[in-house]
Amino acid sequence: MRYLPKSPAERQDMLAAIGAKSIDELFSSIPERFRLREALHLPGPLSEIEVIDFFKARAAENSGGYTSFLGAGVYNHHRSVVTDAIIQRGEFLTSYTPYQAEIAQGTLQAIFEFQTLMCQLTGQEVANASMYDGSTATTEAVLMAERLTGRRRILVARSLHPEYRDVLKTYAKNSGLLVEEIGYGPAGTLDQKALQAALKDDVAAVVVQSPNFFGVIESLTPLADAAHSSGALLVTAITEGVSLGLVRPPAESDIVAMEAQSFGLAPSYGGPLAGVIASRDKFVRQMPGRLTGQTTDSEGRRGFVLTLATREQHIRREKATSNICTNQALCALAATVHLTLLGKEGLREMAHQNLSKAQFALGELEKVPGVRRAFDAPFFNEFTLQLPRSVKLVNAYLLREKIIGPFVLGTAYPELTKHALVCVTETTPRAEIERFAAALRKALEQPV
Amino acid sequence: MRYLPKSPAERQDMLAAIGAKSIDELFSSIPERFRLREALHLPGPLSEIEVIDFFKARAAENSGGYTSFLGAGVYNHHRSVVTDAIIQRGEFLTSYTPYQAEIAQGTLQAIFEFQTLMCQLTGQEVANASMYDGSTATTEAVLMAERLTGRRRILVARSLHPEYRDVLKTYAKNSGLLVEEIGYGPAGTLDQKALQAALKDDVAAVVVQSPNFFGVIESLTPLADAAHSSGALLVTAITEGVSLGLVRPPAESDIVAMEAQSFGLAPSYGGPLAGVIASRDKFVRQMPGRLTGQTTDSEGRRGFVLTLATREQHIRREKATSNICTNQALCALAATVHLTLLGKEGLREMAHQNLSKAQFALGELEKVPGVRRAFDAPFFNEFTLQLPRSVKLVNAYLLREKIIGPFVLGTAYPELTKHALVCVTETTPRAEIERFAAALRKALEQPV
Amino acid sequence: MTDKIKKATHHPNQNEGLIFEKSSPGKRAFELPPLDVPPADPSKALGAAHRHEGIEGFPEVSEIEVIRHFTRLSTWNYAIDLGMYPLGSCTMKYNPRVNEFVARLDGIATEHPYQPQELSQGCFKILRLLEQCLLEITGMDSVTLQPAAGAQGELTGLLLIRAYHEKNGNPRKKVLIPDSAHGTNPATAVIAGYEVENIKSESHGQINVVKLRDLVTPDVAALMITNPSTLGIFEQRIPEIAEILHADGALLYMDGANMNALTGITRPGDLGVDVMHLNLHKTFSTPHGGGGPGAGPVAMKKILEPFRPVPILVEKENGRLALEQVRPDSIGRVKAFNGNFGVLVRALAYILAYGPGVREATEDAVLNANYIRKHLEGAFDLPYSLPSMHEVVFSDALQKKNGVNTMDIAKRLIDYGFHPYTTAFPLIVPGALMIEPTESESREECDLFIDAMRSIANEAATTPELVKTAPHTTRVRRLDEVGAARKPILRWKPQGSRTRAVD
Amino acid sequence: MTDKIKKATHHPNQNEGLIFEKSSPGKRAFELPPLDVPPADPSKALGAAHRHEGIEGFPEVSEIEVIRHFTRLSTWNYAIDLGMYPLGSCTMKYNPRVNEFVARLDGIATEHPYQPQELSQGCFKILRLLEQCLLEITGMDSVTLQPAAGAQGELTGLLLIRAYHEKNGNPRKKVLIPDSAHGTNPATAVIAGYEVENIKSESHGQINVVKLRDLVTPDVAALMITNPSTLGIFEQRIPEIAEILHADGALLYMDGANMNALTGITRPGDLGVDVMHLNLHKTFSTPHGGGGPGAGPVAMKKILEPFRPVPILVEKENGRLALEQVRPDSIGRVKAFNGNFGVLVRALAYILAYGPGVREATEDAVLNANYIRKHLEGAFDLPYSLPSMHEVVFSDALQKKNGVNTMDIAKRLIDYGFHPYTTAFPLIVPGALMIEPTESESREECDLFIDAMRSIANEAATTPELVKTAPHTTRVRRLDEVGAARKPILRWKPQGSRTRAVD
Ligand SMILES: Cc1ncc(COP(=O)(O)O)c(C=O)c1O
Ligand SMILES: Cc1ncc(COP(=O)(O)O)c(C=O)c1O
Repeated sequence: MRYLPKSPAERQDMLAAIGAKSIDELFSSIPERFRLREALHLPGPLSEIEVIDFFKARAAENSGGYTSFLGAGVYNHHRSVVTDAIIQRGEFLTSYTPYQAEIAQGTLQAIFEFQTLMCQLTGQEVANASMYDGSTATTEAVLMAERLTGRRRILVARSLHPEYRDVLKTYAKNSGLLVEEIGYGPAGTLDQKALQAALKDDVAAVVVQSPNFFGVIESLTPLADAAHSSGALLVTAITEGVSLGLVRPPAESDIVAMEAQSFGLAPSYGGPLAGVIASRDKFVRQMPGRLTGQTTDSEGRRGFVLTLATREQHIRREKATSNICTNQALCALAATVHLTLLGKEGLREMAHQNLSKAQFALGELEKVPGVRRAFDAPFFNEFTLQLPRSVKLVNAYLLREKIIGPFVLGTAYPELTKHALVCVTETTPRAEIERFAAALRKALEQPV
Repeated sequence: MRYLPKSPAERQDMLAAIGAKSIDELFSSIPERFRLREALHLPGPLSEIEVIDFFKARAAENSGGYTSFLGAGVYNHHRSVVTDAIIQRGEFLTSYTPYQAEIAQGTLQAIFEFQTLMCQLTGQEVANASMYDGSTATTEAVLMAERLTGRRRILVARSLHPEYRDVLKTYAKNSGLLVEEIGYGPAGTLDQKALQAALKDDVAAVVVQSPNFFGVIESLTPLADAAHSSGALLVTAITEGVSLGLVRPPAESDIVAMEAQSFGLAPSYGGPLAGVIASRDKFVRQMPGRLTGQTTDSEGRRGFVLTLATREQHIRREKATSNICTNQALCALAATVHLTLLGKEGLREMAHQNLSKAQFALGELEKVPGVRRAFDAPFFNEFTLQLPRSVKLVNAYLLREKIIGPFVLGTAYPELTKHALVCVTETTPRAEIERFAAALRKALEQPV
Repeated sequence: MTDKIKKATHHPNQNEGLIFEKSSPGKRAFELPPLDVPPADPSKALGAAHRHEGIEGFPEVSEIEVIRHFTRLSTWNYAIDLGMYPLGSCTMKYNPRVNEFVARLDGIATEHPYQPQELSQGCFKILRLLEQCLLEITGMDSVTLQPAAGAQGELTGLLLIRAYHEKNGNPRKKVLIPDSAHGTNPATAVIAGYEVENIKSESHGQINVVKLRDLVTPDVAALMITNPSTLGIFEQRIPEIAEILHADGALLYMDGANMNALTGITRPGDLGVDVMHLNLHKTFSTPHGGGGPGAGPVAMKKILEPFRPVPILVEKENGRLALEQVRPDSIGRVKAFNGNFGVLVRALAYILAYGPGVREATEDAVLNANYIRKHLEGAFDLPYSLPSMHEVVFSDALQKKNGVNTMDIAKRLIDYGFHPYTTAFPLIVPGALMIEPTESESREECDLFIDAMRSIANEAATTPELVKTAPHTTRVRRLDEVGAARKPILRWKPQGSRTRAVD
Repeated sequence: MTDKIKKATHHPNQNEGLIFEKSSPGKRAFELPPLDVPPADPSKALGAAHRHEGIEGFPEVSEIEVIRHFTRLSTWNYAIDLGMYPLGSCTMKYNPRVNEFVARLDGIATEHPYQPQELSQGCFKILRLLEQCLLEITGMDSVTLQPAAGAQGELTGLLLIRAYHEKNGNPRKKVLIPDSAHGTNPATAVIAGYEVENIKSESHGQINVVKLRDLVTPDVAALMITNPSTLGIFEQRIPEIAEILHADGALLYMDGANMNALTGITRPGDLGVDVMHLNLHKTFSTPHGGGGPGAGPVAMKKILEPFRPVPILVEKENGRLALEQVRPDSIGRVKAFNGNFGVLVRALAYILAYGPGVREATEDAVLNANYIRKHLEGAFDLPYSLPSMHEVVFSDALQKKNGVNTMDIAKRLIDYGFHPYTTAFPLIVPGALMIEPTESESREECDLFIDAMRSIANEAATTPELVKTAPHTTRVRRLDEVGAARKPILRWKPQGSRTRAVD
């Protein structure tokens, strides 16, 4: 049978050594009547070649051959084959959480480097070893703020990713948190007046995203000031990490919840991605998730260990800062390798290419009659367009042109059915941008 | 610049340490007038993504989407992704010939295992670490026979792969060897009468291939007897190693020259492949190529080293058994991993699938009016068909049906312009065989 | 190295500092294709948000340095690909390479979660088939593939239970959890808004059914049980336990981390379990990757189906599959997008490779654990003597007499060429040695492990210092964990205080 | 491990027997899809040729055992991916990962050499572009990509020379080869049917042009020169040497193994060279893979073009490319099919990545060699003091006084975490230390190497035994090579005499 390293004779020998007459005897503690009498009805067994054929057939039923203008939390960026070569080394791929530090220094040092990179990117002082994704990182950041402030009201920007808001609500429901949403202004940024009005001394956190879900960049300093002045913390979510190559880091935020997918992770239909929480040193003992720390061995040599474990479920059980155990370690390693490959200049250049292409795309698309930019705050690689008709209809037309059109904002914002969130990254060729503009023009010329 | 690990400042520091004013100074021993004044006219530099795009574009100009019935020395067989995962480990991929045994035991033990596998497959006593490919292995086997016998006449079967014969002639030309060809009989096997007639006591070697170029299996015992009775050696070339899973090994041959491509190597437009020479213990000191031997270290532990190097060019220079230095080590490693994955039963089963599919294909194709099997000796996964018209014309028709037709024997055998060498392996789906038969029928129904 | 250590030997490996310590301005590795549109002016485009300076301290290194850095680091790890990794409760089994291959295919790894559903039918079919397989394996009625890991599966499961009780008028207050449970169980219960009531295991390691009857009140929402328990023992009275709970309207949650003992042999659904999670990164062989990612699907009975988290995969009338984002009774969304899709792909690849033969994997896993138990009984104390399933838990009681504890034995195992077993739990066994070989270990590897353990038992008696100061062969010796936590250094800093690197 | 060894440290690694020793009947790894046609009866189909029994001793193991076996083995190797590998003459530079990726693409790795030419245009364009790049780099007129490695390139080159002379009426008798040449040069000359006449290098390491004049007679077919020589010294009088040869109708062959010193700086074609080979697995970074595969294209002047081996790539009138299999004056075929295509793909990928910037790689290679030379002069004897190009050759003369030779120093380097330099040649330097860092080494790695070498020089003076018994850190110590050759064991045998495995 596949993957099993025993010959029939070896099985018999081992049974004999145990003193069991048959394999079934080993399962005698399971009441007879509950033991399956027939084989499970599962497809297979398939040989390696058939497994590959099966998934190739499924892959062929997906979106191959289309050009996409989707972002909205998952981004297409160039990735190096080097990253994959590294994370496929069995030593990284097939090891467990580094509980036994002496034979896990590779993973531990890499996590320490990841934590450092995340701090450098976000302008924060400490970062953890990863969370499931940006959505749960944001939620856990809010729970952390709750613990830090002892307050329970949470003000969340409506311009935070709709699915992130959903996840927060799922978790909040039974934690006694009160989640309120703050709208956006005409520039697409958080409605500061509404924020001021809602801010009371019972607010644990103000949660914003930047660039926000409409693509526009929030001014974090006034938001931080406002939050702080009422004793609340500012939690900033970042879904597009590449922006940090060119956009000021959220250093004034108290907690940053970031999605690291843009750093070398494939979209993979939405997972596995990798969330991160970064914050201030003084808050570290309320952080969720694993942390690697530097220390020395009995002979004084530098080494790394998992540390501050008293925050975690395996030590603290019901008093833990979070229930997270398995995280997204290999994704974090991929991000570490990817960012190291890009380096200081490379990340900056990648960010600059995104910015330039998005600017170019906006220019091309604005030339299409009836199309206008919806919000005028600065943006990075996503922007919101207002179209003269429903985005869904337009997208249906684009699809026939082998273009996957922009994200339909109307699905999450009923007031924005004619609004489309366009994403353009360094991977989008100029010619495709131009083709998109031309197709959009044609789409809008179609009789409705 | 790509792949260079120095910063501009480091270069300057290093130059200063050397005491050179500029990089140019380091090249002062090259006469000024020969130093290039302008940059080379080369395409690039290309980024990693552009390199990939370039080769993907070239790949798209090749044979994707066609089903092929070609063999003729290069075979499509299933390969496991495990093999690739192993040979891409940097420790194997980026090491040199294992001259420093203490830090090359991985490569050395793997070669030792390769040598063992090759002996087991061929029924020979000793095998080397690899030659460039089957064609040069065959040639080197002949040169080895010359050294062993001190004779210079070589009788080569016309049913030996035409390109192998070409290579042999190229090498033989200046080595004073006389190469004569022996024809084939109506069964497609070597013409034994012609062989008997040509065999004199000046013959160093009789060279045959089995399965031969027409796909049929030679009876080696009478050939060996004939060769031996006149003091010549029997050299057997094997182009399709998978046959050895089901076909008697060439144990009665004195030297076996094998192409190992069928053991997990991609066709790769014909290279890199991997040749092997296997022979008898008593002939080992006349063998070309590297050999790994078992030994012990200063503490009595088993270890492996390159051995019998006094045969080789780096020690013996003009008296070496061959000029080979770099060989096909990584391909040999791939073959080792592949054969280990397949194992005893797996190789047998693969061989059996090839045999079964080829038998099935012959049955289907023989049903096509006018098509007949040309030779009636047993075959493995290739067989020769005689068609009612030129194979070239038929193939042109098949191509329109997205079928790459069989090898056109007429290109190498002017007497066989209507003969086609059909190859079917375990990778050829039944439905494609049936489609081929149907297309062939239609092709032959076309007006000429 | 002494003669008795057969499996490991020394080898020089490469030292390596932090990547930041190798950085030098102007070095580059990955470069981008040239920009094909006019370059934007960032200060103009971004205004005040523009970050003028580069990121301080960010690495600047070349490609070969990246390759070497991470390759060298990798060689400091132990891994399944190198040898036995008998971490109890973690199910460190072989991770097939073909699964990595298929997860990276164009058309799989490249898909965007918001692409049109008509262009996602391949993804949907993968999800649907995996759902069907997991239902068949667990004997449950419905499943969600959303949760990212076991702990999130637990939370999802408890939220389903909560929603169910709420729908019935009262969410209830408490969740019962045996003292042998994994730490995520109680931690999760709290997030779901429940109080935890720990229940003490019986002296033979099972739940005391009589006492349970008393504990189950209308306040109790559920019991979270691990089966086989973390002692590796099958809870024989589980159908009865289910009845007790159900009689009072409470539900039975099963932590399925140990499904490697049951797959193909028995089905939780048949045993009375109402809801459970699976750890695909344990039982279904998706690689642990140094800590993750995983996936924690939750399977449930019909009564809980209405509450499943969105999105939900449904079959349309035209036979096409679709994701639904809104369901009136749903607990909502537990994670953005569509679960850890890439992990789900690997798990399906694993199941397809075995087909109904998954049963044999279970058999071999249980065979290995019992074989090891048989050969180590006597050398180590066996606190619970009921039959072992896929893992066996010893204690260090015999070695403690000489001052040697489970962690010392674990560290000494490293010298013998093995990854240690789990030492951290179950808490009910003081000084636990929790050994789970999985089905992936050959007899040869099991025998070497047994030899090593027996040899260490002997050392603990004759040369306890040798064991207490282990490991002796690793590039670093035992690390100062107390110091690390007291004055945490959690990131590299340009002028940070540095201790010397390994030399 | 002592404090001075900064770069290496100990780590336990896994022992592993031979794969045959792990075999057990009935174990399987890779399985095939089921047969979809009626099974053939082998005895009927094959008759007497049918092998009834399975292959004796052939391994029967499982997939995880295969993965572990080869993964464990791999960890016993040193490699470029782990650190500096300064084997002189071998040009162990970084092997870019993207090259491995493109060589494995569908449409590249999958192509059959006999597929129709209209379906091979992608392959042809790759070959054509590589030809053009190599011509530009070498300054030659024509090139063949057929040879599988450097040595086969040499043979091809000499056969071209022979064909040229033959065409002119007389193949001539002798090939002149300097005593510093690589062993393949004389070995090849003999296969090409020539006698070898060794020429002694001058005391400063270059060819004595005056003496050369006497040696060049109408019997001489060619001089095979390596430039830079294996001493790492540029043959300054090469244009003059070419003239001397040409005056007598002889040709100049250049062994291009050391093109890493010249690429982008000067071109052999401009220096008067008539024919040369390139080692793509050296200069153009295709991986050595533990010994191969490589590729040894041969570039030549117009006069040799008619003799090129088949197949020959030509451009058709319609702009399409095609392979020609027959040419009247061709030396014939040197290898089946179309060269080591997969290797050629990698080399082109490398060239495209640099473009004209290959010059900078050359510059860094020469910079590194000179930096090392500068810092080791004095510590080691420098027998030839002319400027070094890409490599520097010291001798062990200073250390010999204490009984320490180049091999001892090399073995001691292993303890310091480096692969040794080349010790085996050039033969004109007794006890040579032939050091070629390549451009791929960072300054940091060069500095560590210099430290290590200076430290070893010191040890050789103060504690020579330590050096003479090195390496001290490897899983095996020095191996008995004499014993291995005296009673060769070249394969595993079921009942073969076995020594104990490493423990
Ligand atoms: C028994 C048990 N329950 C729950 C978990 C938590 O699962 P995860 O790590 O996937 O969150 C684990 C594993 O770590 C476990 O062993
Ligand atoms: C100077 C020199 N010439 C020729 C060769 C032979 O090249 P190859 O090993 O590719 O056959 C080598 C390398 O080994 C060499 O260093």
